[in-house]
Amino acid sequence: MFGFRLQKRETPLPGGQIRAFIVGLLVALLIGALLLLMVDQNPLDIYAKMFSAAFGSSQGISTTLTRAVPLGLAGLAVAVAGSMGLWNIGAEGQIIAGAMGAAWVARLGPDLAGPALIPLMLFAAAIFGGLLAFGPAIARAQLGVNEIITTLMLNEIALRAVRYLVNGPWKDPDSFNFPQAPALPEQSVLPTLFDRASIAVLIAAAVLLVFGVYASRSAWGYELRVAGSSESAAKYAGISLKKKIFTVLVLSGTIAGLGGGLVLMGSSSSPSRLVEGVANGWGFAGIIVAALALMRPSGVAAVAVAFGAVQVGGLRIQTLGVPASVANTLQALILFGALAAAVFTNYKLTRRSAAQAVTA
Amino acid sequence: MNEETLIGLFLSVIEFGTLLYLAALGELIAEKSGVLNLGVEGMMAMGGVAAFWVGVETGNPWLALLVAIMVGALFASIHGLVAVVLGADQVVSGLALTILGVGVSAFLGKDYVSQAPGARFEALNLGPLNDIPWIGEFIFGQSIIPWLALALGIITWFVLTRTRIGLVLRAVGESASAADSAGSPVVLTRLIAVAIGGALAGMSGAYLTMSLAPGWSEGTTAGRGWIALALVIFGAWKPGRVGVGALLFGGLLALEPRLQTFGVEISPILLSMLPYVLTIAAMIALSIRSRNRPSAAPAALGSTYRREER
Amino acid sequence: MDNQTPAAELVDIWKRFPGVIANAGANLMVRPGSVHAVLGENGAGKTTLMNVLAGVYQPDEGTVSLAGQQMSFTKPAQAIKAGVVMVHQEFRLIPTFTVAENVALAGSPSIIAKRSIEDSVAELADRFGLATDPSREVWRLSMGERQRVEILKALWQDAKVLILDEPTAVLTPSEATELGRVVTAMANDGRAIIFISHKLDEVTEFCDEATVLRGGATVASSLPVEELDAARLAELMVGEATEVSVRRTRTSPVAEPVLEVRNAAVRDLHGIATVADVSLTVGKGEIVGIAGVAGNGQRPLADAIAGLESLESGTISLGGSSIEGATPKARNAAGLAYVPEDRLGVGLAPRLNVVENAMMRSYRSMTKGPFIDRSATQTMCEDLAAEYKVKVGKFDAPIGALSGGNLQRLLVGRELADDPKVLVAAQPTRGLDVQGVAAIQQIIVEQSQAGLGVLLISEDLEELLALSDRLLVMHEGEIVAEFDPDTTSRAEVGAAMAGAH
Amino acid sequence: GSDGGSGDAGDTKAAFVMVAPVGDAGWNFMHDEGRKAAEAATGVPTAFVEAIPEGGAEFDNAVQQFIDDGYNVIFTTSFGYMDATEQFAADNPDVVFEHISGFKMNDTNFGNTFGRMYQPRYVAGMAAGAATETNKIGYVAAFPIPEVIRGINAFTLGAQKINPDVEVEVNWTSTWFDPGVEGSAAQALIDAGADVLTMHQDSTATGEVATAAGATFIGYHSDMSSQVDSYLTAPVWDWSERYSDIINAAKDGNYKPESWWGGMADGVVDIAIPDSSPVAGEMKEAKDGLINGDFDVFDGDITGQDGTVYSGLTDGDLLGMSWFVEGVIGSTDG
Ligand SMILES: Nc1ncnc2c1ncn2[C@@H]1O[C@H](COP(=O)(O)OP(=O)(O)OP(=O)(O)O)[C@@H](O)[C@H]1O
Ligand SMILES: Nc1ncnc2c1ncn2[C@@H]1O[C@H](COP(=O)(O)OP(=O)(O)OP(=O)(O)O)[C@@H](O)[C@H]1O
Ligand SMILES: [Mg+2]
Ligand SMILES: [Mg+2]
Repeated sequence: MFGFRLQKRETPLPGGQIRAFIVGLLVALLIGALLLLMVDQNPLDIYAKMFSAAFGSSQGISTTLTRAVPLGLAGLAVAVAGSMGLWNIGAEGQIIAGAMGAAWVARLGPDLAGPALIPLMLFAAAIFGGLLAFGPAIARAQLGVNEIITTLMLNEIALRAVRYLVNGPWKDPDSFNFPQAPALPEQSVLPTLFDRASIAVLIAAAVLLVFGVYASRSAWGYELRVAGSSESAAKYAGISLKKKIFTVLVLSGTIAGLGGGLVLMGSSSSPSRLVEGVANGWGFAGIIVAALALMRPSGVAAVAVAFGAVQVGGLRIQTLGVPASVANTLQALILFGALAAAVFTNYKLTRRSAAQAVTA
Repeated sequence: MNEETLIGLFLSVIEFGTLLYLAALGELIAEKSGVLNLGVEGMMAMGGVAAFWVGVETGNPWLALLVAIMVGALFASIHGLVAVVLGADQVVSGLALTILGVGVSAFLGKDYVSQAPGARFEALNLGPLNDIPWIGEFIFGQSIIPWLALALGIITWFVLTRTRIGLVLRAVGESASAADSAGSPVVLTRLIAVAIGGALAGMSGAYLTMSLAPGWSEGTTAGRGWIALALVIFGAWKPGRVGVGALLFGGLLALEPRLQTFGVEISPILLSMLPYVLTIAAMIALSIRSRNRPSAAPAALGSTYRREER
Repeated sequence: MDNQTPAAELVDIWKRFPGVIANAGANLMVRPGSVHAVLGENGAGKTTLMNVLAGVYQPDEGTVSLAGQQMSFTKPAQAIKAGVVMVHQEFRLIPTFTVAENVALAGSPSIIAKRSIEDSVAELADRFGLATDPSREVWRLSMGERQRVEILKALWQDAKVLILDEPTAVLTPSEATELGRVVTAMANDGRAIIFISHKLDEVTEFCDEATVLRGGATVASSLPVEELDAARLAELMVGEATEVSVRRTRTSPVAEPVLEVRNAAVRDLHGIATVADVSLTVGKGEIVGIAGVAGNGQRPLADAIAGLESLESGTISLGGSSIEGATPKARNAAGLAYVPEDRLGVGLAPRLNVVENAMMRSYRSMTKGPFIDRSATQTMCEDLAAEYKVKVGKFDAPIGALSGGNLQRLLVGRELADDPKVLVAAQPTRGLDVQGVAAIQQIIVEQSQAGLGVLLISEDLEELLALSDRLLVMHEGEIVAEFDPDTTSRAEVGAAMAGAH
Repeated sequence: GSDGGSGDAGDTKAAFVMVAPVGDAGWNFMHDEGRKAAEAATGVPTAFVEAIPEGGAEFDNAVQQFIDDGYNVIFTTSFGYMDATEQFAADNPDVVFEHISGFKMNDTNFGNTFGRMYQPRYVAGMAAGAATETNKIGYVAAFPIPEVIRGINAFTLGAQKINPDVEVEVNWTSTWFDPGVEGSAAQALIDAGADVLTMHQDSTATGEVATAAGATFIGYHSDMSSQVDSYLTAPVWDWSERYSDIINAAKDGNYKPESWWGGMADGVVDIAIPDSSPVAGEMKEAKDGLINGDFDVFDGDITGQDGTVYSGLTDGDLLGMSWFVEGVIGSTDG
């Protein structure tokens, strides 16, 4: 079309993933600059402030890292499934489920000491996240039901479940009937690491590191990649697809669920409690993180931090008078930019060669 | 339960049904061509804000509708460009489209929040016809849009099953290489289908801000776009069944606040889970039914076609 | 139409793909009203050249003309409009559409009246003797019926130049004969037919001229078929006078059985029996060949033995112990090696790198804790490459970068690495060049002499006759005949393949 | 200083944290209006962030950012921010924090503000009681929290004052903002026989339905006369004065935290008396009574839905109100 066509490159551009991200970022920042000019802001100034908000101080770094926790775990959840060609669109719901699980344990044993309560709550968070993925996992493994839609639907169901709980059975009696669950016991709040970052950052980093290494080095991760490359090859290699699909989707939910627990217990200095908005779009952002990491678990951490920085920067510029809508639009633009750029790591735009034009 | 409440329930079912049906019909058309577009929510928001804006500025509902349709189509074409022409991942591109649409519509609508709608679609007024008991209100208590939606559904069904264009569209969605080697334009068909999908989502958004809940505010689409996506699967990619599903899901939305007036003691929150639960149930039922036959989903859904690649 | 102007002419066509030159100065000239054979080894560039003519590929260099008029197609639609229609090697049909819908896709009025289209399709089918039910969905049809639908599509488009890419590969001999009749009828109609086939008898039977490709270039053009003989043709295709070089001394027929299949039956996804009732035995050190027209159950049989398909009934035992319920992994561990027909996609995972593919069978034992011992797998892969002469550029490059012959060497080498008891090899030499073929055959023979039992499934009769100790023929899911390769003839085996008992 | 909020008058800056987009046409919109008015009135620069979820990291980030940028008066305008605001107040003694719609405070730099919206609701109820012919008024309501329940009760009492036979039917939507559902709930109430509608939501969907059905509409949050044709009046928020006062106090270094629950006398809540109402006189009288303190809505004996008689209700009782008065149809269970 239009005298141009996409031609596959002999070999993908080296470092394509990083390049794609950078090119995407540049394109997005350019379009974003126009938007910012429209709301009478100086784009360079705004971008500088975004950057320094995210990385300019220990405060900023701690904030960025705190954001990267749910982004990274949701991203890992999506990437683990994605590395075998499955789409877990349900991280959002699984985060909610995880937070619900943690809150539930806190309800059951509010007086347990922190060292007992914290692991129990995180464990429950992971289990609840896994449970939410259980249905789609079984349906996909046994019946071949498309997991994209089932996990997507469960997001909505989980959201309504938490809404129901905080409006009904779990409503805090001391909150004047306001729809929120009671505050978590103080000893369940994760200790601070530095500034605004709690040890949730360490836990998430550990999970990301362990999984990153495990997925790229272990026999298990290898099997995922074989299955992701070709289902028939996996069958041939003696890898049980059904089992693998099932375990990977449940594991994916478990990871996102843990993220939900960490968000609930470790992201705020104030008393934490279960509220409807606990997942805050992180599950969906996780899909983007995973896609930008090209579904490689080992690449998720870096992208999550970058994305966390974009979010912190986005909030920062709001305080400078840039509307939230512009900040969100910027994020979407960055995403489109990176997506398109990723295509160009494998393809190049060529003019139709002369031979294809009519020659005498 | 009296006559009024029944008629009211019915009309409300039609309203929500129309909202969902328009968006779902658009998604159906895109998916039939093999393109998954998760950007419905964003496209609806864009259509909604565009219609409201034109309505306020011109007072002409038809112009507003037209602009919403065009905005929806143009906006969807971003997905067409990125996911179809460039061949980037359809899932991610669609999600990005939703984020973009929600953001941009909020930005564009800033000055229109809490303004009175400048134009709306009134209930049909067919004089004496409206006075026919029951029927009059059932049938003519609506604005023109639900009728338009019905007509569009029938047209879609007809085009898909009875015309060459529909045949090509379905072929492109089943096997791009087969369609291509039979001489059908794959990329063009998909681009058009995605744009039509956006146009209908835009129309749905216009119906929302001009008729169902006149006014503009951020978040006014309230997740209906996701229900529309579910509806396409629930209806097994058939316009008729999606229509039935739209009435069912619309019915659930309409019932939500009404059950209280009927004195039924069930949490409206729990009730609002039903469309999603039903969709999952329908998917499982479909897959069990189609165990030994090709699935109802367009076979090429979500995949990119590149002619010279094998 | 004037018979001097070629219906289609391709001059000096070049087409490159990443890492491959598929066409390197190919020429072709086809006369109207004739059936023109295009011959060449696997990978010679036949399909690519046809795709260029049909507007699917755009050539890097060279010109395409129809009826003397130079053309520049950028998409199939343009070629179709100009009267060029191609029936592809892998069918381009839409399984969920009916026959009539598939045909109508190739051209129909804007409003489609189902009945009238079905009637017209039936009428056209009748005219050319292509029996079919227009209202049936394609996924329910047999391969032969699908072939007829493809041809119907071409006729529907009123093709002036019709390209048939290996149309008989999936047909029974009687279906192939039937096709020949249709093709002749179409040529008599004034159309130009391009007919790609590997089967010489078909070429001599109903083609008028032949063009031979080798390595992407034309080495002989428009030879009258009367002048063709098998030896000359082989020389043209392969580039040297070849004999089948690998011959072997047969093992004694009383070898101890290592693979026994009893009354095996397999059904496909749609419940159609693909393997009806097969029993066979492979002895230690024995090569048992299976001949048959593609699609007669060889692939599902091989898959069932390897555990990729489940048996509907019957038993399989390996070295005396029953394995029909075992997983592919367990069968492999018990000594079964499998070279599947689809190398890339089944035997090898396309997106993974060379080392990762090489370790597909052995990674479970090459671990340190949960982790794969990378240096061990690297060494193993390098040794394998050295032993089987696999030319590898970068070991961490995707396997798809290897050429077909190297892919197959790696695959065979990997399968034989653990000293298996039995090798099931499906089409192990298909698509390989002469050296490649010889190397693979050599390996199979050597290993069998060292005691490996081999079940060799091939469409290449020469290969089967040269290598097998016993030759079985499969037809419609059953073993219909057994021959002694030393005493039988091609004709005899061919008749059995066609279903004649 | 420990008295909080001290500092040079010149460098005072005020920031607002909103729970939903200020484009929601309701609660957040009115706070933003108040912010703009206060900025104009005090000359103190202001900034805001919107769509900040409750109980999440965003809130912390945003508030910390404001503090880092030198904002020294921070308004947090949603109930769910209360605990986090309390924490910030403790950690930042030099910054004044004012939380809206909660109940916590400290001695130095953290107070809370709310308005007695039930007062204008009562007056609005009077107009509704006069306007209804079917004796049935529909009330579209978000969640059964005390603030909403209080409003419904006050409204009902006001309506009954004019028209003792009136009933108020409540329909819960379980959402603050979903025009589709709110419109549908409004329609359900119309269908159930209501000819006057009011609401406690953040969109105007109820008004649209009322207009379409030919019913009278009483709004909420802001004057909606320009948006809704069948509009009669609305109890409205006006935060400007309160915000200006706090900002000025902080600027002058004499901020004193309080639990401030302002009423019609303070201007934070108000209602316009529609001349067209046949009971404009009575409404005016009630309004004056509420302003000069001669009268308050929940004075005296109040009969509950279940027949219980409540008397001498304190502010504490009102803040935790979880029962309906007689004449309300519906349940406080949501
Ligand atoms: N929007 C609509 N509203 C009402 N009826 C419709 C609509 N669209 C189509 N129909 C009618 O519904 C019937 C069923 O439509 P559907 O698309 O499921 O047809 P179908 O493909 O023939 O279904 P099936 O193959 O399951 O029989 C059609 O006969 C059509 O006339
Ligand atoms: N789309 C493609 N992308 C990359 N390589 C290709 C493509 N099509 C063909 N090739 C390569 O080009 C060469 C010629 O292939 P082609 O299919 O034309 O051979 P052929 O003569 O038709 O062989 P066969 O008899 O096996 O059908 C082969 O090496 C093949 O791998
Ligand atoms: Mg049908
Ligand atoms: Mg070929």
